[in-house]
Amino acid sequence: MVSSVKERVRGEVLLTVSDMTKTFGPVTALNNVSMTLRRGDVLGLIGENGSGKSTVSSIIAGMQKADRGEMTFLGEKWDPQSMLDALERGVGMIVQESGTIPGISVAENIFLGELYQFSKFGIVSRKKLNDAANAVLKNIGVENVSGDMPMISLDFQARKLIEIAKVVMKEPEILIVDETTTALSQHGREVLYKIVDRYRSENRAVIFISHDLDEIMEVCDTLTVLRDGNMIRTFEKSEFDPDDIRTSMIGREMQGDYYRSDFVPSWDEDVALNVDNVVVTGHVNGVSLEVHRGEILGIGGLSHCGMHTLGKTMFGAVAPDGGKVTLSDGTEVKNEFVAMKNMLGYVSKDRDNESLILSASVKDNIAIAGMEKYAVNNFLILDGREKKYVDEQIDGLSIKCSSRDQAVQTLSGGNKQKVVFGKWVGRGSEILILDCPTRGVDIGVKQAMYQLMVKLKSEGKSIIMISEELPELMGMSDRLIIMKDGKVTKEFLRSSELSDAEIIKYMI
Amino acid sequence: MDKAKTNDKYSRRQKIISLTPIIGLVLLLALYVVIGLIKDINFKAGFEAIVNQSVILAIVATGAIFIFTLGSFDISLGASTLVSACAGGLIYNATGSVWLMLVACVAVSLIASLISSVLGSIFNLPVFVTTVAMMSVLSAISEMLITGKGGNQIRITGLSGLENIWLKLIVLAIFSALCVFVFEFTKIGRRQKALGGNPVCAKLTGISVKKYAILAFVMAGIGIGLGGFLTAIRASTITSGTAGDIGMNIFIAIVFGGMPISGGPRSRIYAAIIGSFSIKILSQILTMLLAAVPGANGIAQMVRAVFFLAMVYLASINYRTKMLPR
Amino acid sequence: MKSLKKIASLVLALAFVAIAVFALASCGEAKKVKIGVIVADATGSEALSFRNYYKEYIEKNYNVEFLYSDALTDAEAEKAAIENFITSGCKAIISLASADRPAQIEQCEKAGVYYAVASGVLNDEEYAKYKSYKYYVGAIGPSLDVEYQTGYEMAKAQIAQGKTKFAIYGAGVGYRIDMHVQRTAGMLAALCEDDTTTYGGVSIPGAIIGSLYTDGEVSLSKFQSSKYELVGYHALWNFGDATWQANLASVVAADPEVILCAGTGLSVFGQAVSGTSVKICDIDSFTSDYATAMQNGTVTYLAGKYASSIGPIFAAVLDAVNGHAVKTEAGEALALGQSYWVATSHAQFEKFQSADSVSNPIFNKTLLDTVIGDNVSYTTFKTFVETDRTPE
Amino acid sequence: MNTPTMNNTRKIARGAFGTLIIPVAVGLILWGICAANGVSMFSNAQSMTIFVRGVATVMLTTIALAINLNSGRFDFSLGSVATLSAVISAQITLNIGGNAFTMLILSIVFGTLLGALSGGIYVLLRLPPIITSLGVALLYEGLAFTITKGSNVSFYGKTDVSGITTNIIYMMIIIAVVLVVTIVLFDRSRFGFRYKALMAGQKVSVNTGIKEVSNAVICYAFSGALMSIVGYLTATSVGTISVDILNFGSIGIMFSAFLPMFIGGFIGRYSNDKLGYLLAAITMTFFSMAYSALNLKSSTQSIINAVLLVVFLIYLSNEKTVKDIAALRHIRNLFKKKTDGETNNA
Repeated sequence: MVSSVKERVRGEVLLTVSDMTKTFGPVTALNNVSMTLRRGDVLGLIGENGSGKSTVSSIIAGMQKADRGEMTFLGEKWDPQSMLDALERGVGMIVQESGTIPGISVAENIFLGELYQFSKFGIVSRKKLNDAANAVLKNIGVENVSGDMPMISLDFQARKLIEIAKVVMKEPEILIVDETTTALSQHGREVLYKIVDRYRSENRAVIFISHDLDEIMEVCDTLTVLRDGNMIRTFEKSEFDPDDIRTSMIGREMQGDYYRSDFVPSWDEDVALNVDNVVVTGHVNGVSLEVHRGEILGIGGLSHCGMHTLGKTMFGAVAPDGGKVTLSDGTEVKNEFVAMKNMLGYVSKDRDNESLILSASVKDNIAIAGMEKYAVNNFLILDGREKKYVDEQIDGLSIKCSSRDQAVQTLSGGNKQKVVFGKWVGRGSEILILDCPTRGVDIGVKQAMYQLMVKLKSEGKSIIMISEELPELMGMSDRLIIMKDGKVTKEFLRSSELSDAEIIKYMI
Repeated sequence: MDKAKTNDKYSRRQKIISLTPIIGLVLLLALYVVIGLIKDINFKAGFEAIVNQSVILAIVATGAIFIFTLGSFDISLGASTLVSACAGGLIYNATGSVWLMLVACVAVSLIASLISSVLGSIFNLPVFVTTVAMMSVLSAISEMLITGKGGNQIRITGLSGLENIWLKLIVLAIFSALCVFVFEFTKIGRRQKALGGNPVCAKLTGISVKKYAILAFVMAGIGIGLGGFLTAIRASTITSGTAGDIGMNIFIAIVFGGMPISGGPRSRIYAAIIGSFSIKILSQILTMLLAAVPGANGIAQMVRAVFFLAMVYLASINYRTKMLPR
Repeated sequence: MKSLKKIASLVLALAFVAIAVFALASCGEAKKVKIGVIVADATGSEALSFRNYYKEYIEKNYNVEFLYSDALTDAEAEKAAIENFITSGCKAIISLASADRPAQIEQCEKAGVYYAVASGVLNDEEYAKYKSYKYYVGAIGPSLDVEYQTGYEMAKAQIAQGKTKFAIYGAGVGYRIDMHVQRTAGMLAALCEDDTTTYGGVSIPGAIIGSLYTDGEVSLSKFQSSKYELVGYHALWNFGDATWQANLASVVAADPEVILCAGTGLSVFGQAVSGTSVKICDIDSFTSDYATAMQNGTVTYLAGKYASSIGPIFAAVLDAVNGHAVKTEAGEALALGQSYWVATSHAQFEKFQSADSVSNPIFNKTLLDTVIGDNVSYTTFKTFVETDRTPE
Repeated sequence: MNTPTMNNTRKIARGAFGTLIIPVAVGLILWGICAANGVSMFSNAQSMTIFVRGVATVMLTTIALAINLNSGRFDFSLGSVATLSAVISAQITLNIGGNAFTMLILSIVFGTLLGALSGGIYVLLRLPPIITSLGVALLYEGLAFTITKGSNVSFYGKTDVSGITTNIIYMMIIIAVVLVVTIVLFDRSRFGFRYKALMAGQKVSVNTGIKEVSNAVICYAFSGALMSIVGYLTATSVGTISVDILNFGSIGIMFSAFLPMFIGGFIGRYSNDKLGYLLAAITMTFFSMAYSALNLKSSTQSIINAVLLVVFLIYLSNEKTVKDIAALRHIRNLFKKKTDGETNNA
């Protein structure tokens, strides 16, 4: 709460960034970036992974410091010492990763680090704390949540809203929203959009960062594209054009197709995987479906519709409470071991935690799933054979790494995902379950992924793509299944006629 | 992108740091020789002492690497070695056969290991805690074995011929070769490392956590059994204090040898051997320097503690985080 | 790169340490005879008084240096300690650790290092086997019989005073430490001399010893008597353990007239009996705590070793190292007994205490020199050891 | 868990039942077993003193262990802090001729310092605490041994130094004060709120600007203070401090606190975990008293304790709400923590 602000005049300069440079070792994350933010602006920042958009916003929000360059805020030199400091002084950021703590109450989360407000002689008054939290929640329009609730009892989306509340209650002059909406369903997004609108109308300012081009074009008034740490171009609302924006993001004309070029649904007659009335209590509520060879089956819905659990169930990683998943020969996919043996592959939505061993090398990550391909008698591992196997994947997928021994944690998001693909494609998976395969991946890699899926389809493999992003589902699927509350609500066939609005109806 | 370059430097630095334990061992050895020369020690006896005192620890620790690799820990290793030695001693006394004794040692330690790991697997308990309980149980069982016929010891006579450094070195060589083979050249080792690196990912790659946890304990069990066998031969009199210095020292040794505490892909078999020899050489050096000083044992232990912390600090210098590690 | 520098600086630092150690170690180097002492106890009062005598008196008066081991709890540790001493160039080992004496003897014989047992003896069977070993010097100390006798006499003395209600503290009986078992058996045997009294149905010393080894404890229910009462038994040193503490308290609460202790009784019971009429009879050494306890009447009987009682074995070792080992007429190793000093009053205690101090021990240089030399006969040595030096 | 529909009386009854069931049931069962064998757990005048002292020792150790373990910090150095603080304070007290309170105060001062130093080493080296605490344990054991030149410390005849431990009232005061201070510090104070936030969400808390380093050091200092009281109670009740603890001789006490910590955590779900530790300590001390009364061999005792630990853990692990017990979760993940995190920004 910046008390010094008396009157908010639209168009007044709030923040300037000039010649900001930030390097990590020899990597230049930001190169002489300058920008100006005025009252009433809702500025979108967009760019591929590693373009510097998160770096610039985190420097503004006090999370890290620039190597060179100046910032001013409200006409004064701006050099926040921490995110908390920045927030106190009027710049707040809602961060990308989860920013709440499950083990404590909602109120404690909201006022984390500010308990002195509610304490005397070091002793905290719970009542005051809860009352204050309730007021904050009410203010931004969050219902059904009260301050004394344990955070752990809230669902994912409600937690994200608490995070938003945590920042917004301080009424910063500048609100930075970093990839927040990915985690939100429609209701949550609306709460956030309302806040953005309010900020615009109150002549404060918002910096909005998102991967979702459609969303960012919808929400923002201007859009700045960053690439490799450089400011490339700023688009005004009137200039918004998806292709132009994409082109400036990747710095070249998009070569070839982005999604599939055809609009004809096709698949072989053979059923590869059969899901029969699967029930997972609390998540999946009686889903039946078939996946055919040579088919890309899309599964869409809101993030908590049960599709992610369904994905795991299909791979045998979650045991269904009812129903079963079977292969073409009737084998029941009871566990991951059976799945592996029968050439299923699974790419998790939570890549870093579930699909990769971060501390291990590219080699180890790719090789771990492909032993029957290169190990002698599926047991003895010889260095040369293993390296050859791995190098084939690295070359085939153009994984950018200094060597196959580079630790995966040092790769970019896109390359990490390529490693995961390499792991499953290399061993010749016949059925690939891809849960949000392009999450946190930049456009260049996305395109490569889509093309790979097309190639795999043409080889007769089955692909189940679970995604929260409608455009890619529509762009890639032969059939698209929509889920809601653990049930299949609708099935669409591939067609150029499909519309977002039509599909969303079945999701919410 | 320049990123490749950074990573190159990163991995080069990583490589150098991973050599720290070896550099440490070499330096300690050099220091030992220098001080030994000044103190005019009997080097033949000295090196024999180092081998004698390191090998059993090294063998048990080598097996334990498998458990460590999974990111788990067995606190009952010392107690298990003792039970194994007791069983071996009793069997030898009853049958007079060294081979049966060896079988008994390994069998008993395998059973103990399996109980811990299977208990953990079936009831979904943290193995660490089951081994804490196992430690008490095994100590109590050894107590019973040792005092079973009255008296406070199991005395084994007639095996002193086997008490030499060559048998120890041969057993160490064979066992560590087996471990290196399993660890570096088979599916089992790869999967163990993967499990240690990220159990969730490993599970989603079709690797059975339980199966490989039990396998790890089997490998450790073999090591303990061999350690118990050699302990029985070396000590020739087994009391409740036998193998007492093995338990926690294994932890110290493997960490000293450069094993990452969290296990995973950077696990190395040789950490056990390097670490075991390093701490024993360090002890020798301190014995030479301090044996005549009052309270020397305390001082020696403090020096060991500082060395241990310094060594681990150096070896993990690349992994500082903003948050405190847990 | 930073870490490279750090590593480099560590290497440098270690090098400096090495140089410093080099410098330190090279000064004050006179060829002393090194003698390794292996101990099972490094912290107890008896152990420390022995150590003080060697380090503070003998080292100052003879050209020798004593190296001490850690507290060794098992045979393997003993072996390692002897290996270390051999490495360090020790010419002889004096052993106060008894997990596996035969192994120690064999090890020293193989390495050509003299070996002697202090404050204890070998049993007959062991002696028969090792008496002709070249490097086995011998053993001087209380034999197991003496240990048994010490316990026996302690109990006898209490009986003579008309005491009938006892408790026993077995100290290391739970670990089946030989001397504690023998002493405890001696106490029970003394009580069993009464016709109505048996332990486990018998009153033969051998059987009592046997059952203590088997049970690892004194079982109150095995004690049958119409004359005496045995109201409590305690053992070991688990100070921090509530069960152990409760046991201790229940022994005191049973209100025995006297607690017969096989060792360290004062450190265990001293606190608990203060303010009660329970007395302690103990076997330990002549430390100031016992002085206080005898003065205030808590301890009424103390059988103790005096610090310099390990003097004679040193003399024997030094003779051996110098090439003039004292052997029996048959050319065999020494096996000589020593007994305890028994104090039953504070005055007597003080006499003992002042008779044997670090600055002026019983076995002082003058006395020791009578048996250190190239021409000491077995008889001279035997008389030297067995002469009763109890202060009058 | 606490649905609003559940009426208050039932809620309180359920809480009280869950809180008291373990100590009461264990007490009754053991009493029954003792009675059946014709012995009594509280057979003499000293029994109550021993009992209260046992409760105090176990409770303090358990809290000291739990404070850090609940935050995923495994501390092998607890026992060595107890011994070393006792050794230092005893040496000073005996030298200056102080009384029991002098030594208690000195113990707490040095315990706090040693705890803080232990925490300091941890935050300075930034290594997993399981490693640093092993180093610290070795260091402190060695120091305790070195300070006394290897000789045990004896209080014999110094009755004014050992007065507190024979007085039930004093020990009850110690229990009550520790309990109240712990509850206020960890459940009511700003420090405690931050502690909980760090415990449950380390990264978020640190990013929000909560100072983790000082919070951790305070935890270690507090746990050191508690252990120093344990060391004091043990030392003065026996009259001797044994420094024969080299080579990890001091870590056993930590393992003995495992079972009461889990029991306490279980009870804590029905009321308050600190109260749970008290009740767990009472439960454990019932066992000790019964073992003594029944004259069980130590090997039998350790087997019973081990089986109890495993059985209780099996129960906990297979119960739905087990996640509430932070220590268990942390032990599960103890060695799974990555030393290499997202460190390669630079």
